[in-house]
Order: sequence, then structure tokens, then C-alpha cells
Amino acid sequence: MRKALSLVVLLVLALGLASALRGPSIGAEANRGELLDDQKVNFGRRYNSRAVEETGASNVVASVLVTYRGLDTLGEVTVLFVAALGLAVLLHTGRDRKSGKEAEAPSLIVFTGCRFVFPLILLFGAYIFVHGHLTPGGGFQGGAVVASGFLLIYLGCRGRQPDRQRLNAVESLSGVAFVVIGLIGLAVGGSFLLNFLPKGSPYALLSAGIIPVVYVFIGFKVGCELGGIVADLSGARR
Amino acid sequence: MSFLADYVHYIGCFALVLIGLYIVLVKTNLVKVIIGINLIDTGVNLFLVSVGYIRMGTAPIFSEDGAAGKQMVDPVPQALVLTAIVIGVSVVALGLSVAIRLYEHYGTLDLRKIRELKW
Amino acid sequence: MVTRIIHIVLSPLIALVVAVFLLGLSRIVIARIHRRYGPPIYQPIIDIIRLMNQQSISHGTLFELGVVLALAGSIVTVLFIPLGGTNAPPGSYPLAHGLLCPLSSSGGLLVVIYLMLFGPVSIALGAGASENPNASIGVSRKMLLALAYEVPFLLVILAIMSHYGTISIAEIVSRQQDSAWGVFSVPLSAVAAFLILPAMLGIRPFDLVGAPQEIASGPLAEYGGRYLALLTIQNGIQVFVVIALFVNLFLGGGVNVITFLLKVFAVFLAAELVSAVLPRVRIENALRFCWTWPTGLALAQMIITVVSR
Amino acid sequence: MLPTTILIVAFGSAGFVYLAGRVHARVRDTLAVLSSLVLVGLIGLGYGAWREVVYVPDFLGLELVLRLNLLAWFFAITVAAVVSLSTIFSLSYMRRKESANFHYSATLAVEGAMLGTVFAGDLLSFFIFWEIMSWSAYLLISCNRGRALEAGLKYIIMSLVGSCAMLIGLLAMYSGLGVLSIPLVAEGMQAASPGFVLLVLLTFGLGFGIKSAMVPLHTWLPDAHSEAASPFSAVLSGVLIKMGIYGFVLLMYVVVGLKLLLGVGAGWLTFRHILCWLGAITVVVPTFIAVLQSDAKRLLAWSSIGQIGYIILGLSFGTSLAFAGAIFHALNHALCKSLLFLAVGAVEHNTGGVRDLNDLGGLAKRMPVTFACALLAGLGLIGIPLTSGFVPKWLIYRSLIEDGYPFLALAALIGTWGAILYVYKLLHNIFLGQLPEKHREVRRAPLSMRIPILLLGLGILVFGVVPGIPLRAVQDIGHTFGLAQLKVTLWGLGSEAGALNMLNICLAVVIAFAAAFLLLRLGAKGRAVDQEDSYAAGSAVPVGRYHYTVDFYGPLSRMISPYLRDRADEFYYWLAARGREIADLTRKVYTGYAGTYVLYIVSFLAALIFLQLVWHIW
Amino acid sequence: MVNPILLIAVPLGLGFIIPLLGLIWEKPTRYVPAAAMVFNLAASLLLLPKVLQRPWVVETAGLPPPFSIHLVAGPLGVGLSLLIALVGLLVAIYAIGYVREGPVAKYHSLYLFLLTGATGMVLTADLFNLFVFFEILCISSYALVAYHGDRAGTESSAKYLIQGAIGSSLVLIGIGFVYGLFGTLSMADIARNIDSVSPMKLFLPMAFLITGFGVEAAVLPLNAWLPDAHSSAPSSISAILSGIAIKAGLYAVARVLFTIYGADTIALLVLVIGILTLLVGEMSAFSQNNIKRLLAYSSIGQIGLIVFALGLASALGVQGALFLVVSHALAKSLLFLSVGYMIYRTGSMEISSLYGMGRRMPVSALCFTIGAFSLVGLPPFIGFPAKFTVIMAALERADPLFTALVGVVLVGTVVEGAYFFRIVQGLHFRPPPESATPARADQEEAPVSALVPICLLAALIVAVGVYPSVLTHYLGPAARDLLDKAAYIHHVLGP
Repeated sequence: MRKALSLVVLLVLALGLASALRGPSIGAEANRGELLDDQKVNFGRRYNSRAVEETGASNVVASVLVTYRGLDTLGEVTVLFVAALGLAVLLHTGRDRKSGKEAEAPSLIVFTGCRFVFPLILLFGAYIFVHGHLTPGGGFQGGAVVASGFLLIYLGCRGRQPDRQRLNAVESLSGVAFVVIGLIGLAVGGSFLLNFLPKGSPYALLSAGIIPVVYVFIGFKVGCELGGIVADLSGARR
Repeated sequence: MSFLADYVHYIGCFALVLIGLYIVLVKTNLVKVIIGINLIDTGVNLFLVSVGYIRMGTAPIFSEDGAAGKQMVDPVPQALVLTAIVIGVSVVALGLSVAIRLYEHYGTLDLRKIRELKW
Repeated sequence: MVTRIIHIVLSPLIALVVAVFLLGLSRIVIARIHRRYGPPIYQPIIDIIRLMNQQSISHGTLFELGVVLALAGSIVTVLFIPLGGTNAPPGSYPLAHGLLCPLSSSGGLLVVIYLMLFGPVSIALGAGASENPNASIGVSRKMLLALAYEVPFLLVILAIMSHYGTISIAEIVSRQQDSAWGVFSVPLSAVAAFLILPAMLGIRPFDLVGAPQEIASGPLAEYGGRYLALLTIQNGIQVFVVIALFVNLFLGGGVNVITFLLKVFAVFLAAELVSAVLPRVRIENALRFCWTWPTGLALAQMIITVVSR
Repeated sequence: MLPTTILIVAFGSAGFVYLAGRVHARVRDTLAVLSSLVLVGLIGLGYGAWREVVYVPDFLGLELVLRLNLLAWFFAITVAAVVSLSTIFSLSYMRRKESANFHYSATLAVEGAMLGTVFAGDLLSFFIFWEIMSWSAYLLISCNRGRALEAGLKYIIMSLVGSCAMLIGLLAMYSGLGVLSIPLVAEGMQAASPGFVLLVLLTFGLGFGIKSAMVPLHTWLPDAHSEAASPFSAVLSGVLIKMGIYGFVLLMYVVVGLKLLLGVGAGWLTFRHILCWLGAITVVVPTFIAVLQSDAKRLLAWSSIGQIGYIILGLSFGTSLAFAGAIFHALNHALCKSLLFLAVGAVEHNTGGVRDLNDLGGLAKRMPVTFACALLAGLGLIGIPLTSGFVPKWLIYRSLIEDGYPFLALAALIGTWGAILYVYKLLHNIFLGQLPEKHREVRRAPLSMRIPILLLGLGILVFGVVPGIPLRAVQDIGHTFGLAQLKVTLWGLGSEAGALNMLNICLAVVIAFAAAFLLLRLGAKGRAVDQEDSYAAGSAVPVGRYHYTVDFYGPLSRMISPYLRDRADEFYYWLAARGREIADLTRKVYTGYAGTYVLYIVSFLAALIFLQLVWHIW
Repeated sequence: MVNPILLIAVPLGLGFIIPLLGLIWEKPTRYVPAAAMVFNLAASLLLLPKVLQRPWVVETAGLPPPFSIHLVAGPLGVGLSLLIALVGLLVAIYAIGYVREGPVAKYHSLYLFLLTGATGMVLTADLFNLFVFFEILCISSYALVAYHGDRAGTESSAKYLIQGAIGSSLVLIGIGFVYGLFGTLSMADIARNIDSVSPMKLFLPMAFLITGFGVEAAVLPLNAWLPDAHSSAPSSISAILSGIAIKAGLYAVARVLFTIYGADTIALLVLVIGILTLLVGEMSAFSQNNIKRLLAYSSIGQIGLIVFALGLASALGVQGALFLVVSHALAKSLLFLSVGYMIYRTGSMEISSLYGMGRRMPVSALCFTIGAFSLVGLPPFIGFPAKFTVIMAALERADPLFTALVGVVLVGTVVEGAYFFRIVQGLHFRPPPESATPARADQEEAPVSALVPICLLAALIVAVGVYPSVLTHYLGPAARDLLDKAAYIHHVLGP
């Protein structure tokens, strides 16, 4: 009954979607031809054509992410932060409880291997977020890589945990730093998240103004947050 | 057939969304429901990306040998997807932690049995 | 003014005399029907004088006040009821011409309806002030009986008032003298009124209020001596008032006091004749009776009146 | 500024009295009595100083106006007088009761709201004060606890229904006419379509009908009036339901106007006729239900409905006689019913909370003043001549008869007989007959209870003998509404046929009384014996156990009680039960299962899409 | 002059600081949300007169709209942020004493983020940015609902999360469509081009957006999470969820409907949905025994009324809706806050266990009464002018259909009155249950930190109820802000 009903409802949904997608398609593909008159703006084409000169970053996605839609990114960071906080709140009492049975200690090879790989992963992560404005990748991706390093530690080197307090401190600090950078922009140029640093020449590491700076903070932040989430989840295991 | 060919990416991502929705609607295990949500997220993300997709387009990254802006795909959906992924991750993480707590309280993840709050 | 004062003094006196006479008459009539000789017609006067001289008990102010108020109410009622005469030009000799009704212009029939409440309510209060449960039972019956006959009575009165389009009794009387009597213009009402007459007079078959054999005379249980004397007078006047009203409403009043009183006697006799041959009913039956035939007739008359207007 | 000052005093003192109560009970009592008396004084001063005052210049873009005119003054002085007497009464009644603080404070608030209602110069302020009155009265009813809670709930829910209806009417008026100031609205209504007028009449009529407890909207009243604290019952029955009457006056004579009112409806089925007949039913049925009651306050409550019937009958009849009768009767009923409630309250106070008529008796000797005044009030309720009840009833009857509505008149007159029955039952069962043993220790009521009772009794007597005083005001009010002028004299009405002269009646009664008294003095003196010294069938009646009260009108009640079920009340309860069932069914929507919830969401989306696919709603 | 972006940035920054502060010294963290809200309150107050003349379009990253995310601080946005700051501040003060157990610093941080999310939603002029702030709001409320970690809290959090996640996915699909159609995310820009696309292509994203945001806005079939979440959250959170969070969702729906789509054609549909929501909410509340669940259902009812008013799609109707938003925000937070300590003292949410509270906690009970009366719409409380305006707007049509609909709406009011009056009686006039331990009155009343916000809210309710014109001066422009699509486009994008 429920299944049949669900199927019917989903069918209607699918029909609606199909009818909306039919005809001149939506999306960049459809907009590539001169379908829209000049009065209409198109973010994608605008950014693709102007981003490099406006921000100095060769990765347009990065410039969109940090400058054009910087507020989104700030919000996104906040969402992650909120999720981490929420996780901590939810698992607050659970964490104090000792887990029922101790997990088996990993073998020496795994232990050593993990310890060996861990800094390399961190380094790779750092590379990704430092070069975010030049190559594919960026703060989030780099942060995720960093967090995977933490995950490795949890899996491979049980008993060794990064200091939660320090992780939290880094998280908060980088969050504050992001806001402060935005506010500096406001103070300097009257506009939040203004790219107030010199843009440098494209394709150089030290270019694109605040983008790499923000990316570094985001990288730290995301890495710590995801690491914290992993830590919370693993600690709450019964 | 041409519809299929032209819209295969849309069909694919909406199929994911619908499958995810079906899971959420029909499955009673909370973890499976979260998986369903995750599937929906994935489908939506794919949809966003395909909105910005241009046939034979390149990534919106300039390099020193120079590629024309016209052939680049739309960078905005990519940025949006990045945000959406993070949000999805957050929701899923929170959902899992809730599932953990719920299991502590109820000893089950069957949503049909977790119905103390009703009416 | 002098006429007026004469009237004011005269009407209650007439009422008083006639009332006492009516009481005596009643006893004779009933005795004769029972094939007894019966007391002399002045027996009530003897009774009253005897009672006035008898020592009695009193239960307090309200107990006494009830009696006084009842009598006062009855006397006042008389002042509002024309006792014969026509609406002749003022100044002529009061008894031969002119309406014998000192307060004809003060509220008319509606006031009379209210003033007729005065007596029963006062007696009820006075009786209630004693502690005798029989009195309470009697009062309760009196109230219900009053309600029983009041419904058809009000219908009758309303039918007449709306038939003549006035609330003034004097006006109604003069209209009857000009044209047909009420018995003929509102016949059903007249029948209804006659049917409830025994109830209004408190005589058999509706003497359940007093019912000496059952509840020791009911409201009068605790009254004796001068109080009972006054109450006897009050009862007589009340009887007179009711019949006078009947005469005024249905029999065209009287062109002078004499004819009026003759009509009163006639009506009283008729009522007594009916009453003498009937046994006492229970209060339920009284209610049921009053609310069926008299009410039905009065209602029919009223509908006819309203429709024909 | 006088109306504003009056309201400020009323509401301000409501607050201060509460605070004072936290300091000391005596301070509170003094303050409460003083401020209620000050209000009487202020309103008294306002006589003749008719004016309009804007007190809030901008409330949602509207001007809120207070105005003082004769109509408002008439009702205001009644309200203030009754409330101040009730407050004085409360001094003993509420002493050492825990809710006393709240009682005084809320009574003053209710008074303020009632005064605001009558002073309101525009319909919005009218509505605002009306609502404040409703809820503060609700609190005050509920404050008596116990069964009063249900009564209060019933009252406020019905009030809420009424005020919702009023709100519709009010705003329909505003959107139709663009103004809410009463004179302007009245002007605008003259050009309105009949349907619109009917809408206004129905919606406002519902609100006023509920407040004034017109059958079949009366069902809150018996509970509320009987369960509230007695001083407040007096206010409720005495003046609060008169606010509904005030509303009817305002609606029918000012806002809609008599000329328009007579034209609403067709043939016999006019608004006015329907209201007349509702009034007639309101007179008869509740009166006889009152006869059946055995709770003193419940009896009085039902009697209130019956008396309201007269007022509505008179108002809807719309002749100058009937109008005068109705307004006069409002005053009369305010006096009589407050007095009776206060008297019953005094009895309740003295006997430790007994108000079951079957449990009382013989108190006349113990509480003579209370009894005498209650008697007066009872007679006033019946409408015995020389009480203030006579003239208004006479006016209404006469108007009904002379205009050829004998059936309505019959209803009114039968109602009077019913009134005799219940008044006597009340008085007899409480004050007359045997004194039950448990009430041997009852003492007379305290002074603070006797004073308001006495004053009210005096009022009944004065307005009964000299009906010209209120009658002149009433006929002036009627004159401003375009009703024909009456020939009012100090002693009654002068006219050719069927005039009324209370002086004559009064003199006649006095003379007759004197005569009867003389006659009595002629006889041998009676021997005073104790009340209990009575005999039946030669033996002494046992004392203290033979008070004939239970089933006082047994034969009658057996006969009529099957027909006198409060069907309206049953219907509302039935409605409420069905509503509750539906509500309980409704909330089953929230099943607690998350999958269903998601299904709702997806279905909603699918439904939207389906609508668009099939009907192209966009 | 304060830049409106600070309304978002400052609380956000402070929100990040709280955990840091918590590591060092936990005690002062509880004052941070209050401080942030004081700033927001002051800033909004400063901004309000200015934006009333002309909305302030704020760009970020130094680019003119629509190419970067921009905020529009119009009368509506700033007005709502003022409301958020006000209620947020009072609830934050309440929480100082109320939240004592659990990870307190995290609570305050999450709370601040919740408010920031709401503020961001009402200020932003970018569809995707709206979604991001929406997510901040949602995720922090998922977490806060389960703050106590008890059975009910977790369960409701799970359900809320599932439904919320579905809702936000739907929003995202809608946004994807919109971007695909218009290549832009600026609401003004979308609105400008809205007519260039065929109806079905337009309707689908609208349906997705409305459904998605509607989950948070709690309109009829989408509100199943609400009674659970609002009843099992800590009372301070219930207050803010009922007072602010739903309104933010509603704001999103209204923006989509009115500003982007200018949807007059489906106004009737909205109207009907509103009425259904109202009826179902009130009826479900009718025989509830759990006080917080009852309040939650009553919130649904009020939302229904607001949606009804929005569905009128007239200036007066929207003004009435906004008035209701304010009145409901104040009254419902007052109710939740005042009931919070009662529940705390009795340890039970059964209505019958609250009997006799009028004696034990007189001030709280009095304020509860004021809030309840205001919700029912009795003068002289703020609910009256609000309801009055809505009904005025509905009857303005002078259409029998609308008169009948108003009748139905008022039925809802009567039902609401019925249960609120029952509770008020219970609070003041019923004897306390047997189990209640009689204690000294001064021990039982809520602490000062709770009484201050409660009394302030009550005072506001009465003050605005008596002088509604202090509010109506702002509501008119705010309603125009929402309804007048052309002016909005003009302000953001220039002529």
C-alpha cells in the first residue's frame, strides 16, 4: 500500500520533471547559444570572461567561491561548524561512557604505516588548499584530505588521538579569521569580503589577493572539523 | 531516443533523486533512510553540475597556454555543488549521530517503533 | 372632586356589602341543593363579628401584614373596576349616571390584572410567615391553581382587549353598551371565562387550596380571630371583583349600579350551581383541565379575533 | 475629558487595588469602595455635559472616540451604581477569601470595560471594551473555582463566538462604509443595501444576543451567574448582560436606525418580528425553567434570562411605549436582580455557603432587612404596582396589546405568572416556613451587606412610586432616536385612553391599607406567639423538620419538565462533543512515523505538480 | 552608519568565538549571544529609519549586483531582523539562567548561529545564499532540539532532520532549475526575467522551492515535525523555533511567491492551504494534554492564519500577516518561556500538573495569561490589532466567499480560545495536583534572569496592543517591500 502510493507519487514527480525538462533545455548548454538577450545576465559567462582580471585567480571556481560568492562559503563553513557543534552536543553524554569492549590493537605494520603516511597526507592536503586558486581543489578539498589523515590515525593508531581542544581552537580561530578578513574588506573598501590584498600576477602562487589566505583558513577549519566529527563519531561507538 | 541521448545526465541524476526518495518513503531503518537522503543529495549535486555542463566543455580553470572562456563549463554550479556537498555532509553526519543516540535510547533504529511522539 | 371622593368611598362599601351578601347566599344555595335548610343569609356577618372578638395568635409582623395587605389589595382592585353606570358627562349625579369607577383612567385592565395578584401574594407571604407546613402546601397549590386559570384568563382578557383595541375597562364597557355584549361578540372567550370561574373564585371543584379536610384550610391554617375575619372579607371582595370583572367584560356592565349588581348575582348563582354538584379535583387535574378546554376555547377566540381584525 | 478620566480612574484603580491588596486588606477595601463611589460621582457630574473626546488618535488608522450622551449616561450610572453597591457588599462577603485581591481588582476592571463600552463613540472602541469586558468577566467568574470553572469556560467561548461574529460585522461595515464612528456609520447605513444591513444585524445581533442571553443563545448564563461569587453575580445579572441590551439599542436604534430596521425582511418574516418572537420565547421558557430550579442562584439566573426577554421584546417592538418600557425595565431588572443576588449572597454568607433552596427556610426572622428588601425586589421582578417593575411591564404590555400583538402580550403576561411562582418559591424556601435546625445560629447580615441591599430596595420603591424620574430620561433617549414623545408626568403617563398615574394607585393603596389596618385594629388583639408555635390537627407541628420545600411545585414540574429541557444547551454540548471527536480525528494525521511525514511532503509536491499538469493553475 | 552586513558578520564572528572562549573560561560564554543580539538590536534600530526611505543594497566582494551576493536591507528585512534580535535577545537572557546542564558553551554558540541564519535569510537577496542561511538555521535547530539528549528530544530531532533534509534537497533542486533557466541567482534578476520562460518550466522550480521552504514554514502537510520538535526542545529553543524559525521559513516562501514569482494566480491556493493549516493546527491542539505540544500546535494554527493573510495578496493582507508575525513571535515566545520554568519546577509537561501555578509562580502565570489572550486576539493585547488587520484585509474584498472564509478562520480562533481559556483557568483557579509539594512562594517563582525577558515580552505585548500605530508605521512599507516586485527590482538592479 505504502509502496504503491509512494510509486504513484514519485511517478507524478517524474512526469513533472520530465515535462519541465522537455523543449529547449535548461542550463548552460541551452544558454550557450544566444538565447538570452543582452539585458539578461549570466553568471557563468560573466565569471568565465572576467574573473581572472577581477580576482587574479586562474581557477574561476575558486574565485567564485571566495569572492563572488564568498558569503555562501562563509555560510557553508558555518554549516559545517554547526554540524560539528551539533554532533558534539548530541554525543556529549555518550562520549563519557567507556565503550563496552576495547577494540583490538592494530598490528605494528599498520601502526607504523599509518604514522608514516599521516604527515604525507597532511602535506598533500596543505598543498591542495594552498594551490586552490591555481589548480583544481581548494580549501574544502584540502581540508577533506587533511581529515582523512585524522581518520587514518583513528583507524590505525588507536589510543592516539589528536587533542580535541586544540582542534576546536583551530576551528574557531580560523572561523573568526575568515570573518575578520571579510570585515577588513568592509573597513578598507566598504564591502564585505572585498579582495583587498594585491592581486599579483595570475598563475603565480602569491596571487589572487585574499583567496589563498581564505583557502588556508578554510582548509584548516574543514580539516579540523571533519577530524572532530570523525573523532566524535568514533568515540560515541558502543 | 534523442530525448534519452540529450537528457541522459538529467535522467540519471533525477533517477538517483527518485530512488533516494523511494528509500526514504519506504524503508523503516533510520540508517537506510539516511542513506536515501545521501542518495538524494548526490542526485541533486549531479543535477547542479549538469546544469552548468556544456558539451565538450573544459574545467573553468585558466592556464598559461590559455583556453577560451566559451568552451569552459559554468563555474557557478560547481561552486554551488561544493557548498551543497558540505551541507549534505553536515546533515548526514548529524543524522548519524542522532541515529547513535536514538539507538541508545530505543535499542532499535526501526522508525515504525520510534513513535513515542505522535498526535 | 367631591364626586370622586364619594366614589372612592362608595365602591369599596358596595363591594363589602355585596361580598358579605354573596358569601351568605352561597351557603344558602349550596344548602338548598343539598336539601338542607342552611344558615341565614346574614350568617357571615355574625361569623365576622364573632371572629373579631375572638382572641387569636399572631406569628409576627409579616403574618399580620399579609392579612392587611391582602385586604388592601382587594379594596384597591375594586377601585379600578366599574361598578355600573355609563360614561355620562361628568357632573351629573353619580349613582344614577356616570361610571362608578373612581380610578378608571389609571392603567385599566392591565393594572387590574396586577392588582388581583396583590391579595393571593399577600396571603401567601403571611401564611408563609407561620411555620405550619400545611400553609405552605396550600400556598403552593394556590400558586399553581392561579397559574392554571391565569393562562386561559389572560387569553380571554387579551382577546377582549384586542377585540376592543383598548386596555381601559370603562371603554370596553361603554363599547358593549353601544353594541353587542361581550358574550355575543367574543362568545368562546365568555365560555372559557365561565369555565374557569369556579377556579378563580376558589370554590368547588377547585377548592383544593383551602381543602379543610386535607390540609387544615391550607394558607388559613394558622389564622384565627380578627385575621380570619379580615381574610373572610377579603375572600368575599375577591369573589366580587372576579364576578364584577366577568360582568364588565362579557355582560356589558350595568347602566347603573342596580343592574350591575343584579348581573353579578346572576353570574354568581350560575357559578355556585355548577360548583355545588361537583367534587373536589386534585391540583394536577385542575392544571390539566384549565389548560385544555378553557385554554383551547380562549385561544380559538383569540385567533378569530386577531384574524378578523 | 470626563469619559477618559472615568475610564482612567476605573482601570487605574483596578491595578492599584490589586497592589494595595498585597500591602493590606483594609487599604484595598477602602480603596476599592472609594474608587467605585468616585466613579458614581464622576458619572453623576457628567450629566448634561454631553461631549465627544478623541482618546487614541491613531489606532490602525482609526480614531478612537469616547462620547457621553444621555443614553450612555443612563447605562453608565446604572453600571456604576450597581458595581459600587456590589463592591460594598463584597467587604464582608470577600473578607478573608483568598481571591479577594483579584475579585476587587477585576470587578473594577469589568466596570471600566462596561463604562468604556457604553461611552464608546466608535464601533472599534466599542468592540475593544466589549472584549475586555468579556475576558475580565470570564476571569472573575472562574475565580470562584470549582464548578465556576466550567461555567466560565462556557461563558467565554460563547462570548468569543459572539465577538467573532461582531468582528465580521464590524469589519464588513468598515470595508463597506470606510468609517467606524457611530454617527457616520449610522449615516452610511441609510444608503446601504438590504443584504448588507441584514449582515450587520445578524452578526452584531449574534454578539449582543449571546451577551444578553437571548434564547437560544442563553446557555452560558445559568451556569455563569449561579457559579460566580454572589457580588459578581449581581453585577453580571444586574448590568453586564445589560451591555448586550445596550448593544441592541445601539444597533437597532442608532446604527441601523428605526426606519431601516422596520424594512429588513419581507412580510411577516422581518428581522423585527423574529426578534420579537425570540424575545417572547425568552420570556416564557426560561421563566418556567426557573420555576423548576432548586438552587437559589440558578433560579435567579434563569429568571434573568426571562426578564431579558421582556427587554428584547420591548426593544424589538420599536414603538416609543415599548422602547421606554424596555429601557426602564433594564433599569428595574438591574436593581431587582442585583438586590436578589446580593440577598442570596448574604444568606449564603450567613449560612456558610448554603444556597440550595431545599436546605434553607425560616430566615425571615433572622435576617429581616434582607428579607424585606428581597421581597421588594421580588415584587419588582413580578411587576407589582408601586415597585419599579410595574411601569415598564405595563408599558410593554400596553404597547403590545394596542398594536395588536396579543400573542406576544400573552407570552409576556404568562411570564409574569411564572415570575410570581419562582419569586414566591425563592422567598418562601429561604425566608419563610420552618427554620431548619442547622440554621438556628444564623445572625443578621453585617452592615456592609445590608446597606447596599437597603439602597437598592429604596431605589425600587422610589422608581416605583415616582416612575417619572427614569421615564423622562428614557423618553428623552427615545426621542433622540426619532421615537414619538410620550406624555411623561412625574407620576406616570398622561394620555386620553389608558393613562397611568402612579400617584392615584399609590394613594389608593395607602388609603386601602389604612382602611384594612383600621379594620384589623377593630378586632380583638392577637397574642404574639413564636414562629414555631403552630399546630396541625390539634397537635403541635414538630419543629425544624417540616419545612415544605422539596418539590415545591411538584404537580407543575412533573407536568412541564419534560417539555422544558434546555435543548439549546444540549445542542451546543452535542456540537462540542462532535467537534472534539473531529479534532481528535484530525490530529491522528500526525502519526509519529517519519516515513508518513515524508510522504506528506512528497505528496504535497506531487499534488502541486499534478494540479499544474492537469489544470494549468499557473 | 552601520552596514547591514554587520548584522550577519558580527554574530557569526561571535559565534565562532564562543567555543574558543569556552575552552578558556566557560562562564562568560552565556552572555555572548545576548551581547550579539544587543548589537543587532541597536544596529537594526539605527538602520530602520534609513531603510524606510530607501532600501540599502549591500554588495559583497566589491562588485555591483547582481554579480556578487548582495543583501537588500529593506524595511522588511531590517524589520524582521529587528524582531529576530529582540526575541533573540530576550530568549538569550532567559537562557543565561535556564540552560545549566550539558555543553553550555556549545548551546550558546548554536543558538547564536540559529539567529544568524534567520537574520541572514531575511537580509539576503540571493537565492542560493538564502538556502545557505536556511541550512544554518535548520542544522543548528536539529542539534538544539536534541540538546538535552533525552528520548523525546532525540526522536524529534531525527524526524525533524529527515524532513528537513528532504526539504532542503527539494529547495536545491528548485535552485538548480532556476539557475538553469536564468543563469542568475539574484532574486531581483530572476524576478526581472520571470516572464521570459514558459509556465511549466517556471512552475516546477516554484513548486520545489515552496515545498522545500514550506517544510520549515510548517504549512499544512509539511509541518509534521513541528509539534515534536517544538515540544521536546528546551523551552528557550522552543520559544525561538516558534517565534523566529518558522517565520524565517515563511519569509522564504513569501519571498519566492511574491518577489520572485509575483504569484497572484495561486493566491487562492495559498489561502486555502492557510485555512487548512489553521484548522488542523487548532483542532490538533484542542485536546492536547502536553502543554508544549499544545503550544506547538497552536503555532501551526497561527502559521495558518499568517499564510491565509499572505494569500490575500493585498497590501493590507500582507501587512496583517507581518503584524501577526510580530504578535505571534512575541506571544508564543512569551508562552514558551513562561511555561519553561513551570515545567522545570513540576517536572512534567502535563497540563494538569500545571494547575495551581498561579499561586506558586504568579508572575509567570500572569504573563502566560497575557500571552494566551494575545494569541486568541483579545484586546488590549497585540494579537488583537494583528487579527483585526487580517480580517479587515479579508473583508476588504467585499466578496461573500471571503466573508465565509473569514468565518472559517474565526472558527479556528474560537477553538484556540477554548483551549487557551481552559489552560488559563487551570493555571490560576484550579487546585494544584496532590503530588505538588507546597513550598514557599518566593522559592518557586522563576529567577530574575527569566522574569526579565518574560515581563518585557508581556509589556511589549500590551504596549503594542494599546498603541499599534508604533508598529503599523513600519509594517506598511515592509508589506510593500514584499509585494512590490517592480520596486524591489528597481532598487537592486537600478533602472
